[in-house]
Amino acid sequence: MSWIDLAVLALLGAGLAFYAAGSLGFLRFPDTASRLHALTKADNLGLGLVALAAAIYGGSLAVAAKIALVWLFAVIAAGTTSQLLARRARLDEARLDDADSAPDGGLR
Amino acid sequence: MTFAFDLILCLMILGTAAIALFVRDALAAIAFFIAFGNLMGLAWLGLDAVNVALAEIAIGAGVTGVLLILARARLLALGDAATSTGSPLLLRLGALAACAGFVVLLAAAVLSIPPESGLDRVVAPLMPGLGIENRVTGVLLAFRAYDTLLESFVLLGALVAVWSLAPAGAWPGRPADPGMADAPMRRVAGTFGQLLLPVALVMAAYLVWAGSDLPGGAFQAGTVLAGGLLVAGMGGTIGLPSSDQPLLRAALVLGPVVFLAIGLAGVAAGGLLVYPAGLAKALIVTIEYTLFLSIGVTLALLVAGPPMPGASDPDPEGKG
Amino acid sequence: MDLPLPVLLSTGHLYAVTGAALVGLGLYAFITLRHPLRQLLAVNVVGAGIFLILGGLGRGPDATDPFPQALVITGIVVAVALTAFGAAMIVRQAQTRAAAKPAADDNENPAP
Amino acid sequence: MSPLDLLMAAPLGFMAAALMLGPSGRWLILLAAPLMAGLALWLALLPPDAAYLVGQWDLPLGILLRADGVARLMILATALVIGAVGLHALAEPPEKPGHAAQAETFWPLVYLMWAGANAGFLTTDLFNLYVTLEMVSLAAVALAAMGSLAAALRYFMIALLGSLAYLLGVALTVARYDTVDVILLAQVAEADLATLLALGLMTAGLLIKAALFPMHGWLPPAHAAAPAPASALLSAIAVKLGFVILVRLWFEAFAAVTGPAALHVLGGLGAAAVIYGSIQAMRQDRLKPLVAYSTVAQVGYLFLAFPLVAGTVEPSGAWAGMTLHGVAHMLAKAAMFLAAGLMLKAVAGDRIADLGGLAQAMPLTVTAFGLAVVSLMGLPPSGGFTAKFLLLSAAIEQGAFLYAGVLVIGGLLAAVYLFRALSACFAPLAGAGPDTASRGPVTGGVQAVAPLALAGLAIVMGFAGTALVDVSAIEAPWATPTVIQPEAAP
Repeated sequence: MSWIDLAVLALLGAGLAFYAAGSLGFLRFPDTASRLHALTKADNLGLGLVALAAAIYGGSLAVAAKIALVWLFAVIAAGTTSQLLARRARLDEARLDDADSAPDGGLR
Repeated sequence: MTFAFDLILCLMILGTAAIALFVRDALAAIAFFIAFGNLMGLAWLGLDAVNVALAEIAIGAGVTGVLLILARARLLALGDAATSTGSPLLLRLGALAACAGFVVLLAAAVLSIPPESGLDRVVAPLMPGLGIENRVTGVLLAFRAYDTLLESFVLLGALVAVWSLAPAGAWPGRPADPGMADAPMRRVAGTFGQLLLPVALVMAAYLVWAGSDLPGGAFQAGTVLAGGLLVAGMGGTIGLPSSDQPLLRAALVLGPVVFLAIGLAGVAAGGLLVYPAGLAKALIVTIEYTLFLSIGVTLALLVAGPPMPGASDPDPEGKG
Repeated sequence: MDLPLPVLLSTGHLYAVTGAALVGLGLYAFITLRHPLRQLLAVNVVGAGIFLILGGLGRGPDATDPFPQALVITGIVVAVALTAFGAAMIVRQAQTRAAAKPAADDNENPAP
Repeated sequence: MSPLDLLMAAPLGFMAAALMLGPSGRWLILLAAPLMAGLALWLALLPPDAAYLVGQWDLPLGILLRADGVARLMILATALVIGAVGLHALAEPPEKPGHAAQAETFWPLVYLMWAGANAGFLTTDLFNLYVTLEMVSLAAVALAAMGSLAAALRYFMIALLGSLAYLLGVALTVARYDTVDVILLAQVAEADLATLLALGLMTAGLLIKAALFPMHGWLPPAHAAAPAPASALLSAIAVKLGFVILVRLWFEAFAAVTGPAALHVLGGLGAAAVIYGSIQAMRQDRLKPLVAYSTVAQVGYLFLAFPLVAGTVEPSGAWAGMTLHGVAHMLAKAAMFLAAGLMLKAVAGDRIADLGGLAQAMPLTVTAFGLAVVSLMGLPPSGGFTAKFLLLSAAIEQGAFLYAGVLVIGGLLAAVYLFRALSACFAPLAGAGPDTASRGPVTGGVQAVAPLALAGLAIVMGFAGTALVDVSAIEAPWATPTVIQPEAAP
């Protein structure tokens, strides 16, 4: 096993650990904001590590550049959706505070 | 990939499918359906069918998922939560027995057929004549181009069918705005849309080009374009077009009509959809580029739904 | 760590049998579910199962047949076209029902 | 150029053109109707072995288009029906009042159905047939939705299930034989589990599309509620494609696999459909459901013919009877739905009892209805008579007296329910109701001529009997062991 293989394995392992931590937080945290916190922070890092591992494993600059692009857009998309989710959660909470019996409207 | 991986994947596919089908809440069902679609994409990768994996994830999970979420949201606005309600026990037992028996029969039939890539041997020697490498593209746009031609009109016809549902007084008009109602959310989505739309266009164009030799093609690329258009539409980056805009209509029919015209022009070379020697790749790429544009716009409008009354848009720019 | 199972079941058969199970699962859901949107979802699961049968049985020892792959892509596009139309009809039906709630539903009566 | 491709390409071109032209796209039918009729006639006159491979790609990979007798007759009838229905719809708007979207989208949908039907009748490829089936079903559901969304949604769901069953059968066939071509399958098909299951699934799916009893449940509400031109297309075209694919499956691709028992199941269902549909039609007191249930009964004859075709070594009579019945039903039923639409509009009601006095007020339309009745009942000298006569003689010849009995009883029952509707038109106007004024003579525009022409053609068919029997035998699977011998792939 070469040093490159070892590095790939280490990066993959670390990435998966962050994913696992993120998922655990998503399941265990009490409210939307902290769940998002767990997901975005841990998963972005996890994805980055896995992408890095894949880029090294791919072994060419072109592949690495493509993977970097994929990672970049995944991060931007994740950031956008968590913004939207957080906003939605705040709106829902505000509405629930206003009236206890507010019906659920729109995309939860 | 190892057999253990395939086995776990298959079990996960069945599990997500079961949850998607039987969970009470409609949104959870759709979320699991999207997860199911993505796992199906992995299954296609496991089968070494990258073209199908792209199509399944983009169309089967992506577009279908957005469609269902939007439909569910519109139903919910009318007070219909689309929750699954139980049917009579007798019906369920009968259906269970019938379906279980059917699965056993079907599985027995499936297992009686040895898996083999029989037609690959027929396709492979024909590929050099086309000048492209991707065999699936070869089947879709040469050997079975007739199916694909008709299918492009099915997609167009589905949009016409959706449009026919427009209520009285809404025609010609715009679909109901699928965008975010809340201003800050709209801004966030809008910024993302401004970034995504040009990238989606470049990405889609690349997918078509790559589709000649690598996995990809008009349908996968069209879906990427549709995704970009939809995200941009949700953020208000582009306005939804009115159904009677000539430019829009032209964008919709362009791909199918170019395909049909090239097919008929083949008559000069010997018959319907015959590509003259040496021109095959050029013609296939021409068809794919026009088709991808039309597919993208059609899919986006299919998701948006029929024109609705009072669905006027703040910034009516055309698209397409 | 390959299991000895591949001797009993090839990869192609594994996916094809999974497809068969999906067909059955979707069919059961189609029969027992009442809401048309959920039935539409069930139909999509059945479709995915059929495609998996096609793909699995086209999986040779060293290549996957491009012919069923192309059929599957065609099938996926047809499926999304029909799903879009079906979803639009379901929403429109709910809208007409909601609009006509006080009066009789004019869509229930045949056109004169 | 050959009509084999133009018959598919021209309607698709018209569909795109109609979309580009918007509301004025409706006028395209003035060009399309004669053009398509000409192409269909050209097809009918082609040499018997007219066929070609799309893109010159050999089987098993490619797709073969072939003009056999069934295709020639069905395409000609399709051209006549859609042409007449289109001209009728030009004069008599098909949409609900105020539904501009329906008025505009009606036309592209009609062209889509036209292209799908023609392509489906011509192809010998089972997967290609799936795509054409979806073209026709999609257009059919959308047209039905113009009348009743609820009925159309029900139709849609059940048709989707039928499509999937058919697709699953095709998938098994591809995997088992590495081909989906009817002609190649005929040479290699064996009666093993996968094949039988595939045939069963495809048959079940197509029986739904063809609305054979007991899978007919979706048809009466959808056909009865749709606007008259749409009902005419649904009953005449949409149902027939499923039937033609079944003919391809049972008498060609899997002829070696099907046994007499299975054929008698289809024949038995057909016989049950004749009786059940007729009884239901008698129980209706509204006109359009009556006509729709008559379709359920008439579809039964098509399948009643299956064991008769298979039960003899010289099936040309039964075969022609089956094919001509399909054609005569297309013409007569389209005429009947168009006439019924005009009659119900004139009386502003939907009950048979409302029809009083119409014979004086709109003689052309009532004549069209009457001629359609003659053909549907199978009275001489109509196309329906020729078809039923051929089927009846085949049944008697084979000693299949049960089927012969159903043929006779079905005709009698049709007489009962159709005459009830017809005689209501001749009844004196019941009282001087407020709508008496609206029963003034209707000007005999295109809308009145179209059903009359179709019904007239259904009658005239009876005089062209032998010629049509000859056409129906072209390239029939039993006639020659297929003239086209596709080369084995390299």
